[in-house]
Amino acid sequence: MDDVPSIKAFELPLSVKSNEPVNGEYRLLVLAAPRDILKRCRAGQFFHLLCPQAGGETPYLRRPMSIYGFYPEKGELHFLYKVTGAGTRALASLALGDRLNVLGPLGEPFTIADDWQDLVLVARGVGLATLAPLALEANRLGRRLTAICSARHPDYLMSTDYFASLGADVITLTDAEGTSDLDNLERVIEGLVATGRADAFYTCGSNRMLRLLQTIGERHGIPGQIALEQQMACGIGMCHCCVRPFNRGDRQVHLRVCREGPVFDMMEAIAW
Amino acid sequence: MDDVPSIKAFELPLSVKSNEPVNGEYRLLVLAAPRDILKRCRAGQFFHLLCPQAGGETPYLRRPMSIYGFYPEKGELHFLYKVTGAGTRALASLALGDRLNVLGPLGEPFTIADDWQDLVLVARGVGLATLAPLALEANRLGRRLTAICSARHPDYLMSTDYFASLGADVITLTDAEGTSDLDNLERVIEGLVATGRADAFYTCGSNRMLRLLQTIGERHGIPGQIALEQQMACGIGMCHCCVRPFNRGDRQVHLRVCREGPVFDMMEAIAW
Amino acid sequence: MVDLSVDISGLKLKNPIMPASGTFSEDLAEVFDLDRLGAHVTKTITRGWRDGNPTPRVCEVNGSMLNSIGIPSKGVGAFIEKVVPFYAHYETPLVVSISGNTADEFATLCSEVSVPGVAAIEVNISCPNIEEDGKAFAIRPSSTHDVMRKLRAATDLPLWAKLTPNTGETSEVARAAEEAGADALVVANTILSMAIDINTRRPKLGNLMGGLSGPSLKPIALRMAYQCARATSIPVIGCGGISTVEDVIEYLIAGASAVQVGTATFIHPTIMLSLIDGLEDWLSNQGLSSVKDLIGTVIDGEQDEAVVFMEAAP
Amino acid sequence: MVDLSVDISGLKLKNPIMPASGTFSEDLAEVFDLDRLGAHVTKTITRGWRDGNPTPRVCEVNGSMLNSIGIPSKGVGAFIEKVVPFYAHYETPLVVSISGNTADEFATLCSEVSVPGVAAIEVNISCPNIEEDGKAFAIRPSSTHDVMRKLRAATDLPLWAKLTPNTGETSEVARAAEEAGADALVVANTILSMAIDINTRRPKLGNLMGGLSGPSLKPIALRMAYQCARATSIPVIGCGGISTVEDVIEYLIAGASAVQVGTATFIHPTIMLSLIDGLEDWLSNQGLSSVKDLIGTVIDGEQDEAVVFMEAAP
Ligand SMILES: Cc1cc2nc3c(=O)[nH]c(=O)nc-3n(C[C@H](O)[C@H](O)[C@H](O)COP(=O)(O)OP(=O)(O)OC[C@H]3O[C@@H](n4cnc5c(N)ncnc54)[C@H](O)[C@@H]3O)c2cc1C
Ligand SMILES: Cc1cc2nc3c(=O)[nH]c(=O)nc-3n(C[C@H](O)[C@H](O)[C@H](O)COP(=O)(O)OP(=O)(O)OC[C@H]3O[C@@H](n4cnc5c(N)ncnc54)[C@H](O)[C@@H]3O)c2cc1C
Ligand SMILES: Cc1cc2nc3c(=O)[nH]c(=O)nc-3n(C[C@H](O)[C@H](O)[C@H](O)COP(=O)(O)O)c2cc1C
Ligand SMILES: Cc1cc2nc3c(=O)[nH]c(=O)nc-3n(C[C@H](O)[C@H](O)[C@H](O)COP(=O)(O)O)c2cc1C
Ligand code: FES
Ligand code: FES
Repeated sequence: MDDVPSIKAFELPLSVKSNEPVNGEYRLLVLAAPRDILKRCRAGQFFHLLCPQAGGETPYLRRPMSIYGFYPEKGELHFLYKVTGAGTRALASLALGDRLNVLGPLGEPFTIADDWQDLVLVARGVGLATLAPLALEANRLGRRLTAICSARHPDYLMSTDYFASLGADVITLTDAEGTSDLDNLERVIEGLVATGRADAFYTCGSNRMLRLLQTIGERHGIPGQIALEQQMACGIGMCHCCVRPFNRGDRQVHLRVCREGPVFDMMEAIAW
Repeated sequence: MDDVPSIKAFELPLSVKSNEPVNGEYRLLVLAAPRDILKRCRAGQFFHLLCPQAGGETPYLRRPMSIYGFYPEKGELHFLYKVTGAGTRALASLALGDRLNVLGPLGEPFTIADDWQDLVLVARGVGLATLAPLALEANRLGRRLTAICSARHPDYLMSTDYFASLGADVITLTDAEGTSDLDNLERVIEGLVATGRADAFYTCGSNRMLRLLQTIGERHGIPGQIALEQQMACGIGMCHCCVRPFNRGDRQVHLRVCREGPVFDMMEAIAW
Repeated sequence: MVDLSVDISGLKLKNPIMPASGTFSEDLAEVFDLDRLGAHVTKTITRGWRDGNPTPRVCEVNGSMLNSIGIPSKGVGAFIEKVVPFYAHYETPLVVSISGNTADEFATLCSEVSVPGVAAIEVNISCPNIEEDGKAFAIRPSSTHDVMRKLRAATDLPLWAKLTPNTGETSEVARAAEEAGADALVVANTILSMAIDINTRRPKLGNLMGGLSGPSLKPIALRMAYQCARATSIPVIGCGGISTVEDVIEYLIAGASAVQVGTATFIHPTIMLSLIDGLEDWLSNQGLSSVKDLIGTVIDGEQDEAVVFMEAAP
Repeated sequence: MVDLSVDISGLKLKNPIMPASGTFSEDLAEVFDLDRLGAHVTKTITRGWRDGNPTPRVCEVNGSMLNSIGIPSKGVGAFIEKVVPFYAHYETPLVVSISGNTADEFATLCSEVSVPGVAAIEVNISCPNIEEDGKAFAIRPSSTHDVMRKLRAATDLPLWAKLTPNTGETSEVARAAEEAGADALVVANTILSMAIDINTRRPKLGNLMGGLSGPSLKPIALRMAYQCARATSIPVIGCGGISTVEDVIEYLIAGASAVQVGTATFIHPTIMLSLIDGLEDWLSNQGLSSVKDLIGTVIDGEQDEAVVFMEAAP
């Protein structure tokens, strides 16, 4: 029996090391995880979490959550999440020592091509959770990284210290300061392009940012990758519920966010 | 708007004062309850308990439970229960201060006719939970009570001290000692009849005991009452799921255990 | 002040919340003031005496329940003598649920219960009947049409037809009932189900099989309520799995003009009151002055008939 | 040693646990060794390319789910080229699920997929089809019979007919499939349902409605599996809401010779392995040496046909 795929995704009950608010909107969940699982993790991949019963609610389907950090040395797996509904409310109820059943690592990670020396990461809100581990990888590979972090208010900016500690240039834009509008974002990015600091873009989530980056990318021939979200049932490619349309040549194709993604070619992605 | 029934049953979230094992098989649940509700309680009535989610199980329907004790002075409502399935397992998980949603008091209580001076109570196992408050009532009315308590083993005899403290004569019969067989029970009861100590019988639950008491009752013209069990949905008479057959004259009628019962005329009851 | 009143083909209800047949009775008056309800709906009665099914008659299944009560009935005489006068103490209109083994017996009963004090008749055409090899009338459009015509001829009172989910022809059955003169549709009754005790290997219900009700039924009954509202122009009364105010709102948005609450009353006997209050609060928070502004407001785009009226999962 | 093997009309399976169509694919090989399963059942394919339905394609309902995936398909060519060879690496037999818009197209596909490496063909006659005004073939006995006859003529491989719960004629449909040559019945597919987001007032599924699967479906599908086992003499493969070993046992007692596990795999991708192990343990604790000794052992007394084959809740 050759040619049979090897086992890559694992269903594991992991125990909670901590689960604390990061600011008003986000929480950081730290799980104790086996080293060999952590070594398989890559930036951009996700886990599919089986949220517990809590407060009379019983979330049924698993919830996909990007790997925010994976630390084989410490044996830790980190998730940064925003409480939005029954599943994330249940996650927020987890206490030290509780078990959380996770499935992963899943999906295709970000890639950094050999000739991408200067990376630009553009993120807003919880998108930071997805992009943060990319900074670690860029650092490991000795690439330069500019992290453009956008938020409603300076208080809600997260991970900027983290990016800075990994040697990234951090640019913060906030609604409160009036610096996060698209026009300003375009000026900032064009500035990076002009100074040769943009070989590739990495982004996720926001429709408007995607459109802007696609325009700039096309203008200057700069490639990029985007991490996308879609509702998921199985998380491993079986059910086809998580598809999104993409442009491939002159055809539109449907690809599974859990399987061909969640990281896709930025130019092929279709704004929604 | 006259002739409209008055409110008699209440849906209330009560808080747990204690919930301790009584012996290997039974637990005593003590709830804090409002005085006016407790004053409405009568021996033989029951509450319908909304068991919580526990250990991944979610009991759906309410569970009927006899009033084991009601103490308006102390503001306490007692249940004695045996853990048998999902609902009672969930009850066992209740801790001090937890809330339990109860509905009641429900059903028709035991009655003690004016000319019943010498009462005989025959109970086995969890049936004691149902018959115990009758002892209190007998004591209040100044009637003499003989409590015949049967169990698998002397360790599982419950409430005998309680009966004794209310002035009852307590007779214990156990399988372990070989005293609980029907023949012996019959001898014991006939002894009571012979000495004029049996104006009425009270029992519950066991088929074989019912048959025996009906035979003895018929033989000597002694009346009695029996508390019966049946699966329940609504608990208040609406759904007709809890019926049992009874002999009424030469007809068989179906009566609702939650409404016409759980206490019925012993002679009309049909062994099953 | 939010206006909660709705109009079911001429019968005005002060609010759209009423009990489902078989999950309500005079006994509930010992728990709360029944005059707060939009309508009173009785357990189905038959003409003659009936015993109902063997016990056990209920069991739990995964956060919902099965029942095979059957239709124990004291007969129409006892009903008119005892039950109708009881409800005369209330202002809330009385809806009497009836059933029959044959279309003619059904129609006779229909005229017999058309007495003062009865505001509308709910015809339970969703339990097995002997003329149709054990199928409910409401499984097929043709048998629905036949029985509804006879029932229509038997009374001048408003006729509510209660449909079954045990069919592959929901829209056709709904249209047949409308054509034959139904004034409203109650959607729906329970769906035939089974549970077996693996230790004893016996069915958990004495009658082998029974009807599923409670939360598990909701997505099915909601779909039917939507389809019936789109298929006909008579009011639809949604029923199935309602246990929260969100469920009520979902049915109203789907096109139901009112709802019936069944199993949830077994879990929380006062739930209908909470639903009335909760609906009023929600409407007022949304700035809506009348519940009528919510009914049928589902945004279903330009779906073609083939999708709206499909009968199997895509 | 407990013998878990079962025989589905000549096709021997090493155990009675297999995936349900649409909830399984090659991708699961990255989670566990697929050779442990009793059979492999593919997602339904169509002859030509299909895109599937608009998103969102799934939503949660009260501990269960709705889906309106539709049948995205790369067509039969790609299937035979890529998918069939993949499964050739395994000993477990491959069951291919197919569907068609018309009976003739369906039959053509049936003969096209009758290739080496395919052990049986599951015909999904439970999704809406255009010849029957959007009804699934399996809603009616007549359309079931017609399509099954053509399918039967198109292949010599074992034919499994997958039935729908969206019918009021379960037993008749089962008998029609048997008469027309089905070798086994898969009971059942999802039941048409709906959910609406009350905040946006939009259906939660892009396709308006979808199929209910998971625990809520179990009592309905179990009832159908029981009825089909009683109505026919071909093997029944139970499917619907199975998520514990007790569920598997319940289906087997009801008369199913094997079971398919769908939605539960989304919750626990390795659940089928636990079910195989759990079944073996349970049988051995009960002192049973073969799973065959469990099949159909429900104690249903002397129920008359009218009760066994009834189609509405009593
Ligand atoms: C690959 C991927 C990575 C993600 N990473 C993160 C992360 O690192 N941090 C974070 O806070 N969130 C992340 N999300 C979004 C996260 O999955 C949702 O916020 C979460 O599922 C919401 O569940 P709920 O029960 O709290 O909300 P509800 O709205 O009650 O959820 C209802 C259903 O919709 C689904 N759903 C709701 N929102 C989303 C969404 N945005 N994407 C996919 N499914 C959704 C849920 O999974 C559930 O099935 C990610 C999503 C994807 C697809
Ligand atoms: C009027 C009345 C008074 C009762 N008083 C007591 C008491 O004081 N102490 C005590 O320990 N038990 C008492 N019982 C029995 C008690 O209701 C059951 O033990 C309990 O419902 C079991 O629930 P479960 O979920 O633990 O068991 P499961 O077996 O999982 O229950 C499954 C279903 O069957 C029902 N059921 C199971 N056994 C019984 C039963 N014997 N009677 C009625 N329904 C049943 C449950 O309510 C539930 O709906 C009484 C029953 C009745 C009818
Ligand atoms: C115990 C019980 C008895 C019922 N009896 C009847 C009945 O006599 N007539 C009828 O039309 N429906 C009857 N039903 C069905 C309900 O009226 C209702 O249609 C169904 O339970 C779905 O609603 P729910 O999920 O809110 O309970 C009964 C349901 C239950 C649970
Ligand atoms: C996401 C999803 C996709 C499905 N696709 C198909 C399909 O292509 N063909 C089919 O016959 N059944 C399909 N089904 C139905 C399942 O095979 C099964 O009959 C149903 O889900 C009930 O089983 P369950 O409750 O174990 O999931 C699908 C079910 C789900 C949840
Ligand atoms: S979530 Fe199932 S295929 Fe992506
Ligand atoms: S439990 Fe409903 S009538 Fe007794």
